[in-house]
Amino acid sequence: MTGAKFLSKEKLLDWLAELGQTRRVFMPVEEGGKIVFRPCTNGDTPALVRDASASPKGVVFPSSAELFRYTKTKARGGKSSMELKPGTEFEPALIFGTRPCGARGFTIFDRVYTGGKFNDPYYRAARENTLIVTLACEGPENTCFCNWVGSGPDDPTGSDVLATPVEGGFVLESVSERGEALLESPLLQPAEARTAEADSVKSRARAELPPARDISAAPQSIRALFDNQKFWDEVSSKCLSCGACTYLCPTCYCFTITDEDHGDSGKRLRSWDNCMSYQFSLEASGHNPRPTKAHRLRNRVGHKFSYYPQLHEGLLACCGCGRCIRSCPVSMDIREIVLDAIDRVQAKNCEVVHE
Amino acid sequence: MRIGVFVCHCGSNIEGTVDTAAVARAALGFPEVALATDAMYTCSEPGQDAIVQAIREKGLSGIVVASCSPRMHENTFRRAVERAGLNRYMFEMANIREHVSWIGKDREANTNKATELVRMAVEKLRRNTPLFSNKFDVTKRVLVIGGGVAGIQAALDCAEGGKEVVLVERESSIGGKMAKLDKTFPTVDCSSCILGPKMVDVAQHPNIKLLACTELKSVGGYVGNFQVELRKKATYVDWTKCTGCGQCMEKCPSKKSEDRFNERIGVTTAINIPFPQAIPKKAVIDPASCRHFLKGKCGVCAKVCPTGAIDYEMKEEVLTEQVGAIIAATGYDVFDISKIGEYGAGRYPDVITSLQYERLLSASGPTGGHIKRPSDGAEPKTIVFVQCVGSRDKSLGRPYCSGFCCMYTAKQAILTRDHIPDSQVFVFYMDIRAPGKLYDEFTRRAMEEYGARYIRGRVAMVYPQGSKYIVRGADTLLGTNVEIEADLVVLAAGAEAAAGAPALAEKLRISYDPYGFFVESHPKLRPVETNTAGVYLAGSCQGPKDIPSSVAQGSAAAAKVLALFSKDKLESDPQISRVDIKRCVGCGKCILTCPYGAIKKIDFRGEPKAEVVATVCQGCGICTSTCPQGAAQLAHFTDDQILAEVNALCRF
Amino acid sequence: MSVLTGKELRIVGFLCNWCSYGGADTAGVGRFVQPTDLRIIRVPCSGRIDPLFIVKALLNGADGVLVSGCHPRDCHYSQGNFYARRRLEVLKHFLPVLGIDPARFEYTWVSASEAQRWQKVVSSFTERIHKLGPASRLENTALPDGLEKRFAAIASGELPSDGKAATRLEELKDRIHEFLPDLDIVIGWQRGFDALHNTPLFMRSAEDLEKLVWGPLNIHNTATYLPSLRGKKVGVVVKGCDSRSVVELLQEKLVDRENIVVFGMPCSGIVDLSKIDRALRERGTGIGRVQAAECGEKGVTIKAGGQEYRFAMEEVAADKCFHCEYPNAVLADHLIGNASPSSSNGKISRQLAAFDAMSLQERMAYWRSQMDRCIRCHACRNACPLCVCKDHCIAQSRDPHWISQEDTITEKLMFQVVHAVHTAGRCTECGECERACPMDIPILAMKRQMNRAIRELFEYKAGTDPEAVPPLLAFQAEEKNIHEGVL
Amino acid sequence: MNNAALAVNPYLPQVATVLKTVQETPNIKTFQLRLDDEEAMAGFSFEPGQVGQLSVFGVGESTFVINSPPTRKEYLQFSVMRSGEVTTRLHGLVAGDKIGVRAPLGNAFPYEAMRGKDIVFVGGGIGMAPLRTLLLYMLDNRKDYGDIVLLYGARTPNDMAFKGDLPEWLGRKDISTTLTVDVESLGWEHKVGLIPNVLKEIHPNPENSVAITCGPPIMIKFTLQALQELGFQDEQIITTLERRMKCGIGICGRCNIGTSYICVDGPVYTNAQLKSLPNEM
Repeated sequence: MTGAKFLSKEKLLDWLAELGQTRRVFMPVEEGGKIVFRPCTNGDTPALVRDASASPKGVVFPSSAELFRYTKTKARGGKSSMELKPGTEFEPALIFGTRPCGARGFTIFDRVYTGGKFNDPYYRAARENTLIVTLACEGPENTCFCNWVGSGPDDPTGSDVLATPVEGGFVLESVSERGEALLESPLLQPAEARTAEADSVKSRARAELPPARDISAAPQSIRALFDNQKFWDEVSSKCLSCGACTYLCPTCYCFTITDEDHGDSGKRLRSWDNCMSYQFSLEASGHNPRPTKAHRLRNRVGHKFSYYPQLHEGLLACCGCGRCIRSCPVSMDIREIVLDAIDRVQAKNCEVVHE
Repeated sequence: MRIGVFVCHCGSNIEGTVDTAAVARAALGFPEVALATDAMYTCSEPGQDAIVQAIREKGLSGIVVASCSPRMHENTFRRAVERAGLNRYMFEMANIREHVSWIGKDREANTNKATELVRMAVEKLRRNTPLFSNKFDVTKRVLVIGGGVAGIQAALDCAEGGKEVVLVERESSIGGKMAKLDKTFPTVDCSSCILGPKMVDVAQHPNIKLLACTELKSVGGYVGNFQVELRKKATYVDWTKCTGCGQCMEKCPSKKSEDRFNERIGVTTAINIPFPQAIPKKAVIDPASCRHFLKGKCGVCAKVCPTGAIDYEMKEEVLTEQVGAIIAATGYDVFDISKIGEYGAGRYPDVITSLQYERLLSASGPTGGHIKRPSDGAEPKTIVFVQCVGSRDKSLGRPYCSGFCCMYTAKQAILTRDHIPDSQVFVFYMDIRAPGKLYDEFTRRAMEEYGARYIRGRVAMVYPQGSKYIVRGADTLLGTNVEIEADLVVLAAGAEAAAGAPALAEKLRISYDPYGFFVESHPKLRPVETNTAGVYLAGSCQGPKDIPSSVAQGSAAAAKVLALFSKDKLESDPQISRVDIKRCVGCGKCILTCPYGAIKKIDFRGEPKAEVVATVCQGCGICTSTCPQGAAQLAHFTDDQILAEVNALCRF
Repeated sequence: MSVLTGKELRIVGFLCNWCSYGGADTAGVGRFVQPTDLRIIRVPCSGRIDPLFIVKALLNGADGVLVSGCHPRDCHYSQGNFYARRRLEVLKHFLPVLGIDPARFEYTWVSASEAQRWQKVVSSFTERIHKLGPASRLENTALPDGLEKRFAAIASGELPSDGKAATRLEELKDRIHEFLPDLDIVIGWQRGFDALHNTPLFMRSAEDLEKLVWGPLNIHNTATYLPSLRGKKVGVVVKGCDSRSVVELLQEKLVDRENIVVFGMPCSGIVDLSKIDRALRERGTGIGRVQAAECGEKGVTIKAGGQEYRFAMEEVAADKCFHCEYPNAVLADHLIGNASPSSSNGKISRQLAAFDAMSLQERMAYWRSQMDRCIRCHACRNACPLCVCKDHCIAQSRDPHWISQEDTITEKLMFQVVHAVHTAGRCTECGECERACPMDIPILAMKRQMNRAIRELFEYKAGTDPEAVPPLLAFQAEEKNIHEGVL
Repeated sequence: MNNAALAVNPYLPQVATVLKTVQETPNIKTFQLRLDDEEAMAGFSFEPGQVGQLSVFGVGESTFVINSPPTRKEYLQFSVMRSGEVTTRLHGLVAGDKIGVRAPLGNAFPYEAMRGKDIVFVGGGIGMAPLRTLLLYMLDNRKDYGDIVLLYGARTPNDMAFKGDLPEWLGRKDISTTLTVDVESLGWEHKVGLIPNVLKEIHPNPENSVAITCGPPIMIKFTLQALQELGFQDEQIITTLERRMKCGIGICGRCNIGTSYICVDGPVYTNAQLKSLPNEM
C-alpha cells in the first residue's frame, strides 16, 4: 500500500478538477443555507465545515431514475411490437467530502441491492463506478451518534480514500485498491509527519463524541414491543409522518416503481419512497397493514434497529449521522425511541424477575 | 385497447380545408389506434355502418370520430357504437368542422390542428371507462306549481293522461291572470267563458288534488322521486265545511281589505271569495283587515256562517307530497308602473295599468263592466294607451319585449270603442308586434275599423290639468310633438318575473335569467325542460307569453311528464360525480359547493365521508375541481381525462 | 412541435359545454374566420376547471390558456361560473408569482349565440399571445447573479413585545393542571435534543406538565396535530399564529369545538433556527455544536464551542413575526396573561417587496434554482396544519395523476403550486411549510403572495373567524373587486 | 431461478402477447399469454404458487399468481380482479395487446412435501386463482396425493370465477368439490353459506392433511379459526400473501412482515411461519 498523502488546501480544487477529467465529481456545496452534493463545477468551493444536509446517496441512488424505456411500434396490418431499453449507463463518478457516516450508508445498501437473491444492476453499476473520498470529522454535532452503531468520526467503511483535515490541507489515506490509485496524483505529496497530526485529529474527534450508549438489546426489545400499540402511539405522537428523515438518511433505501407514458412510449421509474408514507404499504384493495403513523414509525425504527440487524449479522441499518434528528421539523430523536424501547423491555423484565 | 379513428369529409365542409386523409394517416401513429380512415359522411347510414362493422371485424374497443361538433352528433355516434356492442362512453369526438374547417382558411394549419384534436380525443378515450346508468323507480305523480292557464292546462293534460296531479296555487282561487281578463284577442271571446269550464274540470277531475292558498316550501329528492313540502296558509275558514254561499261576505263589517283580484281597484270585505267563478269557491279571511284579528272582537262571519266553517284559530300547515315530476307554471307579475315617475302612476288615480283597465271592462269587475274613471266614476271620453311601459327599456332594466302588450292594447282599444262609441282612443307605440295567427289583422281592425289612433312614439310625461290629463309625447313618424288631453291613461305595463321567482328557482334548483324568468334547457330544442331533470316549465314563468303560447307550453310540459312517466324505471345519466371513499377525508368542501345539494355526508366505519346522490347530481364537476385530494371525480370528465388532453396538447 | 412552427403558438382553451363551446360552434356555423392556434378542451362547466389544469398547461408547454364559460347568472348549473370566476381570478393574480406573465391566461364569458364575440375573443387573445411570443420555459431559465442574495435580505420591522414569559409559564401550568384530568392530551412544547431545539410535548399526566416550556423556541404550530386527534379531548397551547390555524380547522369542521380546549399564550415572536444557524456559521461554528442557549428579553444568548454569542431578537426572529398582527390567540378558552401588543403597521414585508421587485424572468429563474434542492419529502405538506389530505395527497396519487415521480423542477414546482392553490384562502401564513423544509426552500413566499391576492380580492383573512366560509368555496353574484371582461 | 432474464436485470419485464381473455365475473378477468421470445417461452418453468409481475406499460405493475399449472406449457395464465389502476387497465386489454411479465417470482407451495397427504383447498373469490394452479398440478399428478377436498365460495353465483373448470371439478370422482355462495340466489343448486361455516359442515379430517386457503382477509381470518376448530395445526395450514408485493425481488422494502419479505420468502407461508412473525397483516 502506498503511504498516506498530503493534499494542500490550495491544491484541493486542482485535484478535484484532475479527478473530474475521468469521472463526474460530486462535492458538498452551500445552496440556500443548506449543504448539498452537486457536480463540481469551475469556481465552486466545497462546503466542508460540517456534514452535508442531504446525504450523498443520491449520487449512486438518484431520487428518481429510469429502469427502462419502452416503445411500442405498429407495423402495417395492426401487428405491434414492444421494445424495452434498460436505463442509461452509469457514468463513472466520485463523491468528495462525504463524512464517514455517509460512506458507511452505502455498505448498508450493498447487502440489500447486491447481496441478496437478486441483484440490482443499476445500483451495482453505480456503486462499482463511484469512488468515495471521505472526509473524517474533527468533532461531533449534537445529533451525531455514529459511535453507537459501531462507526466513528474516522470510520473508513465504505470509503475508497479517507481524508483527514490537518493544518493547511488533508491527509489522504487509501482504504481500497481503487482508492490507492487516486493517491497517485502528482498534485499530492507524501504525508510524512502529517500522518501523526491526522491521527491526533482523529483521536481528538473520537474523544469529543459523548460515550456511546449500549443498544445491543435493540433488536430484541423492539421486536418484543411490536404489539405494544400504546408505546408506538406515544413515541409517534409528535411525528408528522412526513418522511424527511428517510430522504435525508444515508441508509434508507426503499423505493417505489411508477410508469410515465408519453403516447406510444414511456418509462418505468424507480423513485425514492419512504415507509412513513401512507401509500407505501397501501394495497390495491384499499387495505393498509400500516394505517397510522404509529404503525409506520414502528416499521422505520424496527427496520433499522431490529429486522435488518436480524437479517444481517447484527449490523444496524443506521449510520448514526443524525440527519433524521437534525432536520426533523419537530425534532424527533430516534436515539430516544430506541433507548426508550430498550428501557421499557428491561424494566418489564425486571418486574417479571421481582415478581 | 384498440381504437378506431374515423375522419369525416362532411362532403367538402371539412375536406375543403382539411386534408382528412393526412389526419387519418397521422392518427394511425397515435397510441392504441388500430384503424384510422377517412369517410365522406360518417354520420350517414353507410358511415355509421362502417363504424359498426369495423368494431365487429377489427375488435375495436374505442372509437374516435373527427367530424362536426359533439353538440351535433355525439348521440348519433354513441348509439352507433352501442349497436356494435361497445359501451356508449367508449367514444370521443374531435370537432374539426365548427372548430377547424369552417373557421380557418389555411389548409396546412387546419390539417395540423385537426390532427392535434384527434390526438387529444385519442388520449382522452384511452382513459375512458364504460359507464352504466342506474335504474330507479318513478313516482308517477306530478306537482304543478301555479294555477294559471298554463298550470291548469298542464294539470288537466297530465290528469287526462291518467297520472295523479297535485296542483298548488298561492291565491285562494286558480285562474291566474286570465281569470281577470275581460275578453281575449284576437277572437274577442269572453275570457272567463273559455277559462271557467277548464277551472271546473280541474275541480272535478278525480286525478287532480287542488291545493289553493298553498306555497312550495322545499323540494328534496330527484327526478322520479321528489319529496315536496308545501305550506298551506291559514285561511281561517274550514274549507271542508265552506260551501261558498257568500253570506259571510255580505255581512262582513270590515270592507277595507285590499281587492287583489280586482287589481286593487277598490276594496273588498275582510272575508272574501275573490270572484264568483272562483275555484275552489271558498272564503278566506284577510287577517290584515279583519276586525276579529285587529281588535279581538267581531265574529260576525262566524255567527252568520250556516256551516260553522269559520275557525279563527287555524294555523299554517305543512304538507308533504311525493311526486316524480314538477311543472313550474308560476306566471308573471305586472311591471310596477309607479316606477316611472313622469307618467304619474300612483299619484294620479286615472293613470292605470292595462290589467286594471281589464277589470273595468269586465262585467264581473268592480264597475260591473262600465268604464268609469277611478277618480270620479265619470265615463272617460278620451283614452290614451301607452305601450312598452316597462318593456324594451334598458334604463329600467327591462330590455326585453313583453310580447303580448301590443295585442291586448289593440283589444282594449276595440273594447273601449264598443263600450263608449263616442270615445276617442289614442295608442302610443314603438313598433307593433303582432306575429301570431290573425294578430296583425286584429291590430289593423283596431286602427281601421275602430278608429284607434296609433301614434308611433314615446310618451314623455303625463300631468293633470283640471280634471283631465295632458299626455305629452312625440310622433316620430311626423317628427312632431303631440299633446293629448285625456280622461284616462292606460299604461301597457310589461310583464316581469313573478315576485319570489328566483327564490322558487333556487328551491327547484333551476336557473333563472337576470330578470328572474326561469331558464329552459335549450332555447330551441328543449323549451320546456330545465337543467334539473324532472322539472319542467309552462307559461310566463319562463318569459312573457300570451294565452295560446301558455296553453301550448302547458300541454308540452304535460307531454314531457307523461313521456317521463311512460317508463316504469328511469335511467340516470352516468356522467356524474363519484367519491372515491378510500381517498375522501370527509372535509365537506364538495358538500359546501355543490349547487344541487347532491352530495351528502355519510358515516363510513365511524369516519365522515362524502357521497354523491347519483340521481340528484347533474354532472357539473364543481366538486371535482373543489376536492383537493381528487376523491370526487366527475365520470367522463375526470382529472386524468382532462390532464390527458392537456398533456396531448402541451407535451407533444 | 405540433404547433406549426413559425405560424402558430400553443394556446389551450377550456370551454364549457353549454355556452362557450356552443358559441364556438355557432361561430363555426357562421364561418367567422379565426386564427388556428387555439385548441379547445370541452368541459361541462367552467366550474369544472381546476386552476391547476391551467398551471399544468403553462408549465408544460402552453404559450397561452383561454377559459370561457357562460355569462355570470347564465350558468347551466346555476353557480359553476361564479365559483370559476373567483378561482380563475385568483390564478391570474398568482401566475406572476411563478414568473408567468398573467397576460398568457385569460378567462371570459361567451354565450352560445355570441358567435361574433367568440371570434373577437379568439382573435384578440391569439394576437395578444403572439405579441408576447413563445413562453419561456422553466427548465431553460438561468438565475442572474446576486438574485438570491437580494431576496434573502433579512426581514425587519417591529416584533411584538412581551417580557413576562417566565411568570406566564407558571400560570399556564396551573391552568393546564386544572383541566388536565378532563383531557386526554394537552399539546405544548418541551426541550428537545439540545438547548436550541424545542419539540412538541404531548402531556398526558401531571408529570408531563413539568416538562412544559415557554419561549421563542416554541416554534412549532401545535394546531397541526388537532385533526389527527379527532375524537379525543385535546387541550392545545397556542401562540397567536397557532390559534389562527385552530380557527381555520374549526371553520372547516375538521376539529370539534367541544372537544378542544385552547390555552392562549401571548407571543413575542419566535426564532428562526435557520437564521441562527447562518449567524453561527458566519462566526465559524454551527447550530450543531450549541451547548447552551438562553432566550431573554434582549434576545438569544448561545454558547457553542466554548464561546458565547448574543443575538438580538431582531436578528434571529422568524420573518412572520415582524409586523405580526395577531400575537395573541384569536380564539382561546383560557387566555394567559395580558396580551402582547400587535406589531402590525400595515407595511408589506421586505420579503414581499423584494419579490415584487423581481422581473417575471427572474422569478421563474428563482424558483428554478430553489426547487432544484427539493428532495420531495413533503415535510412542507405534512407540517401544514391545513393540509388535511395528507395520506391522500395528489402528490403521490396515480388517479388522479397530477404529479409524476420524475425528478424534474417542473414537477417539484407543480407540487408547490398545488399546495398554494389548495390552501388559497385557507392559509394563515403560520410558516410551518417553510420551517419544516429540510432544504430551506422559501415556499412561504409563494403563499404570502397568494394570501395577498386573496386579501385584495375578497377582503378576507383566513383563520380569524370560525364562522366564515373560505372565499374560494363561496361566491357573490356581483364581485366587488373582480373586473373581468378584458377580451 | 428459472428465468434467465431475471438474473440479468430483474426489473426488466419480458414482453408477452395476450392470447386470450376470459371475463370470469364482472370484476375478474383471466388472461392467457405467451412470451414473445419463443426461446424464453420454451425455457420457462415455474412451480405452483409462484407469482408473476404483470405490466401494463405506462401504467404499472402488479403481482398475480400464475394459475395455469406448470404442467401445461403453451401459455401462462393469470386471473385479475379489478381493484386499482393497474388492474383496471389490465381489464382493458384485448387479445393481441402487449403486456410485460416478470416471472417466476417468490416461493412455491410445498407440493413435494404434500405428496401422499390429503389436501383441503379453501378458496374465496379471487383467492381461488392461486389454488387453481396447485389443484391442476395435483390433478395432473393425481396418484401422488391422497383425498382432495375443494371448497370454493363467492359472494354470489355471478362472482364465481373459473366457470370453465367448475363442471369438470364437480364431475370428477377423485375430488370432492363443494361450491357455496353467501346469499341465496335463483337457480343456484349448490350450498349457501359463508365459507368457514360450510367448511365446518364438510368437516375434513385433519389427519395427514394439509389445508391451503386463500381469499379476502376477513374470510382468511375466520377460515383459520374454523380449521383450528377442526383440529388442523398451524403447520398444516398454508396461505399466500402476494398482494403486498411491489418490486418482487426483495429490495424495495415494502412487503416485509418484520424480517420476512413476502416477495422472496413468500408469498406462500404456513400459519406456523406467520405466527412467528410480527402480527402486521
